[in-house]
Amino acid sequence: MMDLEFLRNLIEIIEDSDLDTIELEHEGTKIKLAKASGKEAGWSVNAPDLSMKDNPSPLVDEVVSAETVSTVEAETGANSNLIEVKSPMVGTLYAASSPDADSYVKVGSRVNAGDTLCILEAMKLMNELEAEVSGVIEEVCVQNGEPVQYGQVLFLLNPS
Amino acid sequence: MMDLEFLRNLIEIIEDSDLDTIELEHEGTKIKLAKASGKEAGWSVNAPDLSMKDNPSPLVDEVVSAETVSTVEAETGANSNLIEVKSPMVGTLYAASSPDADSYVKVGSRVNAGDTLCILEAMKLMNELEAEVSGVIEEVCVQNGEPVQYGQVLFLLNPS
Amino acid sequence: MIWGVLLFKKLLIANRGEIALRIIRACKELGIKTVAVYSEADKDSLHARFADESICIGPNSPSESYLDVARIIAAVEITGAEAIHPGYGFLAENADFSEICERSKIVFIGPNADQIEAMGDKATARETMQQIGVPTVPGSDGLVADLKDAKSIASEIGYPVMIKASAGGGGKGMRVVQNEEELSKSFDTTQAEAKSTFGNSDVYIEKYISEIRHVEIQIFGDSHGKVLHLGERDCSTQRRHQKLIEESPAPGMTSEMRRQMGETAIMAGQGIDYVGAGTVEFLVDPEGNYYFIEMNTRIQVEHPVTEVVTGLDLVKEQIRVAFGEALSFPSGEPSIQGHAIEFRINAEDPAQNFMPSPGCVETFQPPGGPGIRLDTHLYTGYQVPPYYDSLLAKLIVSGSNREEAIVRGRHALDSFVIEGVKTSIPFLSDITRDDDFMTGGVDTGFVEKFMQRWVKR
Amino acid sequence: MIWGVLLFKKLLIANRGEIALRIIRACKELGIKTVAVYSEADKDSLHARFADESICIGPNSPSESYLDVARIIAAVEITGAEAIHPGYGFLAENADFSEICERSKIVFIGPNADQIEAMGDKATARETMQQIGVPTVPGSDGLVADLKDAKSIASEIGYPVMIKASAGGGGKGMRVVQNEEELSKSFDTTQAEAKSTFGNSDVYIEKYISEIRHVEIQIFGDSHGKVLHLGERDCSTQRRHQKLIEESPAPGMTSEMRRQMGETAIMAGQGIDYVGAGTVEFLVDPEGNYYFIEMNTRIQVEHPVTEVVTGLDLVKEQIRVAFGEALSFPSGEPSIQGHAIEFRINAEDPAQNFMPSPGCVETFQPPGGPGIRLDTHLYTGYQVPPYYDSLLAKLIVSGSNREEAIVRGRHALDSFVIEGVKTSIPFLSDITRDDDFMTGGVDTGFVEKFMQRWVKR
Repeated sequence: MMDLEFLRNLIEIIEDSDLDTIELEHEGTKIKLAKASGKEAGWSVNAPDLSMKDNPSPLVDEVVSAETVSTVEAETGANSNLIEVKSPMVGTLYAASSPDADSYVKVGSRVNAGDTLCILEAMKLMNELEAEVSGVIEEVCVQNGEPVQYGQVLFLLNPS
Repeated sequence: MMDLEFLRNLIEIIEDSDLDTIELEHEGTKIKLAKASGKEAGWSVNAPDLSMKDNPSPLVDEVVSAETVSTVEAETGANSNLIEVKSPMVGTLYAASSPDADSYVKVGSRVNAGDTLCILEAMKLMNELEAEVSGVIEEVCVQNGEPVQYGQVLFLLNPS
Repeated sequence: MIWGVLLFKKLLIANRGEIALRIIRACKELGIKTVAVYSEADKDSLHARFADESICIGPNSPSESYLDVARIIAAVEITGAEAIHPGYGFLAENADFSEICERSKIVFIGPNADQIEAMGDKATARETMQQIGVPTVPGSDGLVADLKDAKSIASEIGYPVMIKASAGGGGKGMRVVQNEEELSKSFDTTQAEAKSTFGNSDVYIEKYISEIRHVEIQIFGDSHGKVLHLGERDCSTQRRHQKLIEESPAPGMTSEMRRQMGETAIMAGQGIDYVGAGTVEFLVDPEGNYYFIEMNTRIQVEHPVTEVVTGLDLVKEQIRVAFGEALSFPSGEPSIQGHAIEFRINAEDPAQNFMPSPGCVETFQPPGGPGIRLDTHLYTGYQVPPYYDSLLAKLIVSGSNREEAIVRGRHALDSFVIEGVKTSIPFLSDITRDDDFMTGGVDTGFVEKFMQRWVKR
Repeated sequence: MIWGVLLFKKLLIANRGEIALRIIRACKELGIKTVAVYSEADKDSLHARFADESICIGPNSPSESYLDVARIIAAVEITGAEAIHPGYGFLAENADFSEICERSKIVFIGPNADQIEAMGDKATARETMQQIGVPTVPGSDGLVADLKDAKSIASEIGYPVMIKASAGGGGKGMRVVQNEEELSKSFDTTQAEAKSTFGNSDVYIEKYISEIRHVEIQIFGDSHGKVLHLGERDCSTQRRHQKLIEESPAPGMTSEMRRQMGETAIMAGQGIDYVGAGTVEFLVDPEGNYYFIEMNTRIQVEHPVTEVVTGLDLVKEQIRVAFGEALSFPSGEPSIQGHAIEFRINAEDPAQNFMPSPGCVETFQPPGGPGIRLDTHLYTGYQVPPYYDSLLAKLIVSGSNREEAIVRGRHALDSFVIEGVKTSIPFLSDITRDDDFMTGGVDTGFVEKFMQRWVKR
């Protein structure tokens, strides 16, 4: 029969991983390993649901976001301490105090806690978003004039 | 027959793991192990479904059967080569040729291939069920006059 | 507190899938205990789970399970059921089975052997109908013996003509020929095919009418001599004579035409002293002329369409009528409310020429909300076996008019998630967006034309 | 091919759960793009998935998401929606919200601030109704200032009486007292509770009538001055003033009584120039006298019951009427077909005094077949959040009569599988087997009595 040590190793591998299923076929030998967790809510991502065709589905965003984060982590290598600055409200982001003014911050800007990062407008009210910690702006995730949701990541900030 | 030691090891492996299912196919041998917890179709067993209250549900039988088999294996110890004699039809089982006659077989009876084990009646036709191999009757699973389904186990026979 | 009249105590359902579940539901509502029979392939199916008792009757093959009369009668014997509901397909229109039930003192929920035979053979049915004055498509009066006969009849009624196997049905055993040369080529082949497929080489000839619509009338007879009709269903949206979409009322149907066709269908039923649910199928040409084609002596797959617009429960009605009760609804023209459309959702891949797609239903998330009815035996984790027909679900949508029903159906199809097997859902959804279909009054050639556009997308 | 009149291009749904899905379905059928708003707890919910656009507006707490006017208006601004449908609950009867929408040139699908205010305060509503001649329950004409006033009114109308918070609703803020001693004890407490719960200590006093039934009339007004009614719903099966089961027609309702109550309800609507869907709630005593209690200026949870028996789509009607269209159905008495019953399925454990039971829906297998409608946001794997109300699904069953609908509901409940969270399904199923319920005409005290039997089982 088959090498059980190999199978144990395989199970360790699947348990330590985020995989759902492992299927192997080798010289007439087939192995399929499946995890209990699997299914839940996963269908919506692949759903052949025409109603979602032109829908920038938040669930898809959500699922993808996990990858986005890990991508960032991978890219930034040693430095994985980036802080996500999220929107505390729904509204429109303005990068500067007026159409003619310079942006409050751009990639590479050094900010101190309390500095204005951008303006968020909702119901004609302008709300200044301030940095909570000091650091350097590593990424600007939303462009001037774009709408933002609650909890949306606006900036990646490297604290210092 | 299959190497039981291997199977036991395999069960240990799945029981100690978070896996739901293991399926193996090797040189014409197929193994599929699924944990009782497994989602697929499992809901009917626990379903708070009043409609099933007085239903001797075949699904429940089916799910339980995996355990039943292992119980049998445990009880019979070294001898796990028992043959299940199954009903080839739907009908009523008669243990003897007439109400006054002795049963064809009982526990401990030695039978030869071709010996009558019981009579199965359907649509007024009496069908003699013959032993396919010789051996000793280890268990009589259905009593005289009881209805049987297709595929139902009628006797356990220890071949020799 | 117990309601209703006592009927049968126990009923066996000689079928599987959604129709078996449908019958179980009717029985539960009537207070009748149910016995399901199932093949080994169906051991985890809902009909086996939801019935009060379930009996495994054989292996996967239909011929050794759902089509095996002896096994089903044996299951009745060991469970003590008083009646059998055959559903549709399998043994539903098997005269021998009906007769064996009768001899065994089991109530068969359907017509007797004579009535099944009168309608089972198409050439005989045609003659029977002509005798009682029901219009039929011009063609051979009875069977056509050989090619010489066929040629003389075809030249008399004019090409194109259709050669049809007398024992055929469901779109099988028919061939259209455009001229005498094609007739010469096809006649023997059709006879040979009929022999090998149906065990009977008898064929007959009919005029082939293009731009035809398929409209059927639901009738119901009771054992007190009354036969009534419940309006029509338009089943013109067919692919190779397999219905895909059915609706009621038929687009363009007038109440006068419904009355006329209804009366004709009642005449057909009365002509054979029909008891139970029956469907009289007609072809309707663009001028509104209608011709009898066949009568189905069973509940139809598409019966829910009629249930929705009439508010009646046809399966419960079948059971009550088989018990000897009188029809529960009044004589006269039926009261039709709103519009209903049924979409047949099959385990087929429309992109691969509707190749069957058995397998595991990994996700099953049905649509809901107003005007949505779903008849299905699916659940998440269900294994669609490869041994039986590919019907997974019937989605029946209704609205106050045809437009509302179509739009509702479109969005219900779009939010219906079945994963693990390919289904006809995307194809049906696209049909609901098609101008010809939306305008209404498509003929039986519509799907072929639509498919040519669809495949090219 | 495009059907129908063009309405709003884009509509935002300021709600969650089944009603948000219900509104999305209506919009899809009307060709209106939808914007869903959702809290972080609802990021995987179907309303966020099925809408054309979805906006996260805040954290789990309703006050920072679905109840936060500024966040919802901001979501309208960034998506360019022209209209807001508030569903029921949350901001549906918030006059400020309606006014802010009006000022922001956003169409609020519901009445204007004045109409909401006229009906939002119960004492004011009562006065308004008395002025236009609608019968009300005997009680204080307006607010009761202090215990002395309360005593004199109570002795005038006779005990038992009910002390009700003017701003209360949904069963909260009301207390029954049997005599003057109890009144003395309870009056100040009720005022204090009203203050802490609703921010308003105003109370009034009404005669408490036992063996009362709760019957409400669905009305609809358009902007062309027409107000019509669509028959009644009986909502007497309540637990602590929370409706569990609703049905139409009401048991024992006569067409004469329906006409009378309908006319009274129309009068109530006309009295405030009402536009949109509204519900006028009445108490009906055993002699058939009826008294206005309140008017809800929104779509009700139980609206599908009326949809099923009238064949109309009330949510689509709301949207069309808000756009300025005239009512789509004719004047005069509504045409009611068959009988419909709604069962509210909540994430609650009936055996643990209906304790909420949030958690993961590990299995979701809905019932189907004839006469079954299901409005739900559930799916297998859905996490029921603990932050919002416990409604999981509305099962609406229909039949040609009440008996058929009840039996159908019973079996639909029994075949409805929800695992992972406790639900009210078994409790509702047992109610469908109860003699008093089956006989019909239960009063609002039924559930309390039933529960005593039920708990002892």
